[in-house]
Amino acid sequence: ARTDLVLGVVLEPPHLDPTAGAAAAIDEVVYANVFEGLTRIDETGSVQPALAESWTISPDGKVYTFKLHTGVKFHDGSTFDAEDVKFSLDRARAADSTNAQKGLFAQIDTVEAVDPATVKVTLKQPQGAFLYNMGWGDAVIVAPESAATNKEKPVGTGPFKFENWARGSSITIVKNPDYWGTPVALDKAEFRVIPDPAAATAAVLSGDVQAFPFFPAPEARAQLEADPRFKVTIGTTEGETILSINNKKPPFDNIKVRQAIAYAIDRQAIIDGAMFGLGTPIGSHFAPHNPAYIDLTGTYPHNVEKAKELMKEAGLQDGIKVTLKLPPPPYARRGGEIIASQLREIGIECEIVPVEWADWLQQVFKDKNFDLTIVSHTEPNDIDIYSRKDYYFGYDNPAFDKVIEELNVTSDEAKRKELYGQAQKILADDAVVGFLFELARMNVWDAKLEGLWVNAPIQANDLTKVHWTE
Amino acid sequence: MDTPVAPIATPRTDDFWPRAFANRSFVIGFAITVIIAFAAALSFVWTPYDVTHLVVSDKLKPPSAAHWFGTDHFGRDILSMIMVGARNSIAVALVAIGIGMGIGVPLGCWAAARGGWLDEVLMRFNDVVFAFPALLSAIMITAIFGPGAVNAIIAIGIFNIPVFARVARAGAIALWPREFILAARAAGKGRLLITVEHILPNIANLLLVQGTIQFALGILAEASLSYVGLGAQPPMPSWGRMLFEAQTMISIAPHMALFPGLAIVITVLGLNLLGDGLSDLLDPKLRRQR
Amino acid sequence: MTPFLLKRLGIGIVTLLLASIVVFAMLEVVPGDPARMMLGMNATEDAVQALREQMGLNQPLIMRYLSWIGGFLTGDFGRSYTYSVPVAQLVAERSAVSLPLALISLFLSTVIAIPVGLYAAAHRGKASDTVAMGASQLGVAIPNFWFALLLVYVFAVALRMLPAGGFPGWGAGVWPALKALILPAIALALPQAAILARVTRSALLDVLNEDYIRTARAKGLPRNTVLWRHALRNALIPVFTILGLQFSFLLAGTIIIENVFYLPGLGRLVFQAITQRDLIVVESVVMLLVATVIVVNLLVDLSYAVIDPRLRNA
Amino acid sequence: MSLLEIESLNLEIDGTPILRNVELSIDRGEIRGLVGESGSGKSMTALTVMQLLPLGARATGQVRFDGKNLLAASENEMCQLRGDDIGMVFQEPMTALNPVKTIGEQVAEGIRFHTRASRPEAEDRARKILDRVGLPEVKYPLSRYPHQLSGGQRQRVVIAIATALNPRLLIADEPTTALDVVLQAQILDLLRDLCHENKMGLLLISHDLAVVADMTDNITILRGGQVMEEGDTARVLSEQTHPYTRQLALASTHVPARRKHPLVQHQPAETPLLKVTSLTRDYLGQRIGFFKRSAPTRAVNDVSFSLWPGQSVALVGRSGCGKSTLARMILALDPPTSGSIEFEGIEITGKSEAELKPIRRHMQVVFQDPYGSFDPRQNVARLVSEPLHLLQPTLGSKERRERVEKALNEVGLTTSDLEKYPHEFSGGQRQRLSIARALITRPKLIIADEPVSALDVSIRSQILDLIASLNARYNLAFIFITHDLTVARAITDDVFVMHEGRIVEAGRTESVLENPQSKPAQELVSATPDLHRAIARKLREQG
Ligand SMILES: Nc1ncnc2c1ncn2[C@@H]1O[C@H](COP(=O)(O)OP(=O)(O)OP(=O)(O)O)[C@@H](O)[C@H]1O
Ligand SMILES: Nc1ncnc2c1ncn2[C@@H]1O[C@H](COP(=O)(O)OP(=O)(O)OP(=O)(O)O)[C@@H](O)[C@H]1O
Ligand SMILES: [Mg+2]
Ligand SMILES: [Mg+2]
Repeated sequence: ARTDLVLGVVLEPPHLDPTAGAAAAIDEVVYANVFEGLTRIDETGSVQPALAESWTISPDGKVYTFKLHTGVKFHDGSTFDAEDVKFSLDRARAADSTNAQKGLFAQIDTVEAVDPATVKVTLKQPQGAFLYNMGWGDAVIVAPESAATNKEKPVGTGPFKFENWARGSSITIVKNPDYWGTPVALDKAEFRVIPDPAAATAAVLSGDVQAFPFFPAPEARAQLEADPRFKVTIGTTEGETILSINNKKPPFDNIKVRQAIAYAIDRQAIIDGAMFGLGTPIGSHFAPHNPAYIDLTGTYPHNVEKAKELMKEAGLQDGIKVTLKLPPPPYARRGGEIIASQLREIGIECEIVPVEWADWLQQVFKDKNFDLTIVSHTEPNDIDIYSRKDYYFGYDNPAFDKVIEELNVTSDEAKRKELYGQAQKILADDAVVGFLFELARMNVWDAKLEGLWVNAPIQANDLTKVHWTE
Repeated sequence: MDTPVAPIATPRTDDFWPRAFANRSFVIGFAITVIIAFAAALSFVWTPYDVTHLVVSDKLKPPSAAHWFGTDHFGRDILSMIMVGARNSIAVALVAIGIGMGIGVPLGCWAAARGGWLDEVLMRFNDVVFAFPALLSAIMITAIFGPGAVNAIIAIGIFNIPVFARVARAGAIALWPREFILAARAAGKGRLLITVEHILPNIANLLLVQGTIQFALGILAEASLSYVGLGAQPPMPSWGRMLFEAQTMISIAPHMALFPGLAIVITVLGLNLLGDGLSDLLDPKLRRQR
Repeated sequence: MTPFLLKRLGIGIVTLLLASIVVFAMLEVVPGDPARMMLGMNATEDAVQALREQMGLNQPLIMRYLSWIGGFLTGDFGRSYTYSVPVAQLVAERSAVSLPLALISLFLSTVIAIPVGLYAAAHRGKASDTVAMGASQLGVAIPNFWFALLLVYVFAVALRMLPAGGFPGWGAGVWPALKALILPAIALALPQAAILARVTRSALLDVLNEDYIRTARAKGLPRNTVLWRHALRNALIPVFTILGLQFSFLLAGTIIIENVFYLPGLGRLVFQAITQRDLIVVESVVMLLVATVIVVNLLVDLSYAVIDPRLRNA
Repeated sequence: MSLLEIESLNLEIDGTPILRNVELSIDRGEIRGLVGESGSGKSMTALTVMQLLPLGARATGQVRFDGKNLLAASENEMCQLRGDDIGMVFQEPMTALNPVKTIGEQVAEGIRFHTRASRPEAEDRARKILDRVGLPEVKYPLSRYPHQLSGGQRQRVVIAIATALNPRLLIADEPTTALDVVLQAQILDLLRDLCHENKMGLLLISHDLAVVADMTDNITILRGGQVMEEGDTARVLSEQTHPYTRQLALASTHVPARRKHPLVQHQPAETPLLKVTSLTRDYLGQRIGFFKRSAPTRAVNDVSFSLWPGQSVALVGRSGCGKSTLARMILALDPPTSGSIEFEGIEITGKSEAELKPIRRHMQVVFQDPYGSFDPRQNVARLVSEPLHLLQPTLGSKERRERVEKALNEVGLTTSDLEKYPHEFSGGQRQRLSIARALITRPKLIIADEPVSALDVSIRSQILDLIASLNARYNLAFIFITHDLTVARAITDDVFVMHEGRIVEAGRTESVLENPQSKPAQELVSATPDLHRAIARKLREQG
């Protein structure tokens, strides 16, 4: 059987250190392949042991004691032990840290290397998601010797070693013969960067790449499905795609206007038009595949008349002009055109302003200089963003904040589920933003290839189980 | 004792049209240009369908009686979009030429009239602008000011300036030593007056021909910019963006790429033919060779 | 000769200096913070600040310009914000794709265009001339990105003869690398060839009207001999001018074509760098392109002197 | 059997008849002149023989060279003949040579093609023939490029190319029209010698009767594509039996009836109309270094003279001697390097355009090229009224129109011409327009820079009449720039002979022309062809 693989990715990572950048593209290459954390997140989204063989949690939920695997070596030959864990976690939460997800480590009070194979982490307060957090790419364990150079030459403990990066083109990793765990089937894997949907389609059709998880051109689905050479799967993601509304800015501070928008949106048309049918409508900020999900799509069903009435009640029957800032992905650009057309029917005239990610982060996310925008929030379980102070959509509801606070200190599953339900409901009722759909993940790969993830609880291309059938 | 060498076209307007209609390039080019311009003008008052109204359920329909050129991925009528897109392309290219001419021609004439160091400085400045790969600079300009038709116009317009400056200067420099200019100077006319009264009318043909060429290039440039997402923004349709959007659907809806592509090719072709025809008609040197 | 060269060199340097100011100033006003861009949505403000400090973005404008220019002069082009590798290395890697691409397409367009132009001029007014010029009109009118799409679907997707895009790198062998450049080079070369063929033809026709062509014919030289020995060389000046201009078009054209074929070339590098606010890369690449254009134009000017003895002591 | 026999030759270009029933023959060693006004078909006749006609031309009839019908010859056969048996020299020496090839290459090329000689052999022959035409190797090596030679030298190269293989027939189509008289005489001598040496037939095309009379044995007179008269040169030109021949002969020797400006002694206290003192003009040398230029060209060197109202003077001299430059400085179109120009006692150098206005209205100009001196895009009314711009206060449109009409009348044009454009006029009419424009402000001085050298002989005589009458009627002073002494003699009182930027001789026209003192003046006078003298000599020779 073949032992090589060319896998298409849309975005090229800016560098390869997952602890120093937000880009999902980094994790898509190195997560689970090159770097490993104490825990890892599997295809179903549940937490699995990784470098930590097992752990115990103190009854007050504040102290986690991790038992580490022994005999683990970094790719440069240095040994992995508790000191590396302490170094990694301390580095990530240091004041001058450039870790993009510093929040993950915010609750950590101290990290202590008890012995080479034991680490004790003490939290400031109990945190339900701590083990999950430790499974993020931003929390992988790096060696002090190589931490500084990981950006160009990542050195981890994973089953693959970094080999080469032809910038702008591809990144190649090869099998790590000294891996501590189950050896992988592939000898070599190349991540080829193909940002352009048309080029991606051509590359897949011509066989240049044999797998393209998160394929960027849903319009090619029917064509690819009809071709026996390929296997096409539709998986879930953690991407809640929303029409973000600047809640602080009039007239959107008026719930009637937000409700009107909610009524005006025809989610199915957006999914059909922008995503060629790929995506699940959502009524609140929660992933439908999550056990705690409740279907709230009926809160404000598509109803133009109702929407117009609400606009009238808000005193805006003469219509308003707003801007709709759209980042580059097709869900935003295409979805934006459809939403603009739908909002036009209730008198909201959208000026479409396409922005690059850099501008979006600056103008929308940081300066909060926007009316409407479309974006997919791809972090898992991130409903808590609505409680963040000063978050870009400017939502402020003490009732909601209380639910989130409670969630943070609750570890009982049933209770958590209930709280999640409450939170979803509050957001839906308040029509905080226009909840559109959960981003689907269309994967295409060679029919003879097995072991790739269908779903993406986190953004990663875990190649540890990938193999050719002939 | 007739037909001495006339290095500059005669203003014989009375026989322009008969001659023009005997010129194949001109006739084809003119016809295409008129049709496109008419389609663009018509789109202001009427299009088969509303291009801002999306009927997602009608998406990707192949050409039919109801939609002559089919529909796009949002169910919009492609013929209507091409008509409105023509308006956009023409407007962008025209205004860009206006900018190029409006600044370039006076600069070129000034350089030619003054000569010396001013000429040198102006032309060096021109070289600087020329040295920037135009598309790259257009991308930078739109990156700064944001994408949109207006910025595309500015970006394309700026790069028309040196072109027109060069053409105007070359034409004017050839005219200045001519005897009729000397005669005008002997009549006490200053540089400005001579430029306005004698130079400009006599380089008008050159500029007209260059104008059609730049027009065609402007349409291509606008298409390229739109293609990389920096041209006119939705809901305003543009040919380049239509092509961009069609890219991924070539195998499922080839008509989406075919028609806007043809629209660009035909328009540019028409303008080039028109320019060719015009330069044949207006250049007496060529006329004599025929 | 030398004073001419000196003067051109001086002008070239001034042009570059002006260009550097323009580029730097332009990018200064580009909105978007490269540090924020690198860290993403969830990054805390102090993490961003720490990175800004690290990247030297907090220094005053003039200092940054001077240190950039100073670095330039000493061959230090700085470090890419996004890739955090030396820009020089990045540019060198990318040039290994773009330069061959531009040269191949220049070569292609020249070997297609000059014979076609010669043939059409020699057969002026005949059917073959009309066909050749009609085809060239079409060639000029076709946007190269559209043509590229057609090529990909015919040769890569339908016939599976050539790769649809990507670049294996010269390390993978010369042939695979060249194969990856064939379609992009054709897409780039076609419109250029069309223009060049037209220019060649009309320059030749102009020359063929000159008195000295009549003199040559009066010597008894056959038409073709006159075309090759007397006309072609005189027609080369406009042809070279266009070739020089085309080079800068080719460089710009690569921006789009490299995107269509996802080739890791300079064009895509700048485009990407602009969207990612990797300003230092943009600045360096633009300067490099401007310098290339200046050098190419200088070469074209020098070629004039080689072609035409009247220009040798100008 | 003659060397060349043309019988009932008809030529059409794109359906327009150009030549009708042309008959012409040349024997070995014979020099035949082909004369006629511009457009009469002289060149086309020559090109038919060479079979180098423009696209769309169709010739019928007989053109036999050595008994071989050229009209039926294939292109290959013609290639064998051209350059080997038939050579041709064209009018314009400046453009007749390929600028990117050395003269050696260009001369040797034909030799190699026809004789299959090796390169060194061919170069050797080229060297010989160049030496023969007066370009000795030591001074003019084969590696020279055409731009490194003067017009006369280039014409010698062209002749070298045409005669390199001792052709049996040489066709020279106005070989000297672009050259000045001194060069013209040299080139004509050269052609004559070559003919005699090799028993070569020569077809000499010219519009200048004097040249033809001097050079040729037989003459053919062409008009509108038809042969008017043909025969022995001396006989045809002396008997002038055909009316057209007489018309041509009269026109080319026409002297307007005019009252000579009296020779008066002016007092030093009187202010002359124009006073030029030590006028000098340098043109910057070519740039030869980054900071260096070659030595400047001194186009006008320390020129002084005075001009009195009503006086008509000629400024004559060889090409490039500085005549036009001097004219431009007087017209304040070009700043002098040093010296002064006073018009009616007022210094004009260094004045601004506005200050010049009152002076300009009294000083107008007529240029050589009757076509180029008009903006093709303006109609007569605008063109002729252009100098009215100089009048203060400005005139109303009615007055302007009256003035224009009056000026047109004065030059013999009608008011119906007001709306026409320059291209709708003949060359002579255009030159009249040009004079009308100069007259419109009622100037006291008109500077005419070669105003008739581009005109056909018949039209030239009309214009000379007009100038003479204006000179008399309005007491207009004229500075008449010309290289043609016949013209100078016809209408001027005094003459200044210029040479290399200086005035080398000045005096009453007749006396200078009859009895030149300086060497340049002598050269000029002796080189100027003269119809009567030539005929007289011919007749004498024939006995
Ligand atoms: N290429 C051409 N196409 C059409 N008509 C032409 C062409 N060349 C010349 N003619 C016409 O042929 C006629 C004869 O021209 P030709 O050149 O033989 O005159 P010419 O006697 O040599 O005059 P000149 O003294 O001005 O040289 C003119 O009426 C001219 O307009
Ligand atoms: N603009 C110029 N720059 C440099 N040299 C010039 C310029 N104009 C004229 N000359 C030179 O000055 C000299 C005199 O030129 P000018 O035109 O006055 O001669 P001319 O007597 O009118 O000759 P022609 O009879 O040929 O018209 C020539 O050697 C010429 O080459
Ligand atoms: Mg002639
Ligand atoms: Mg002169």
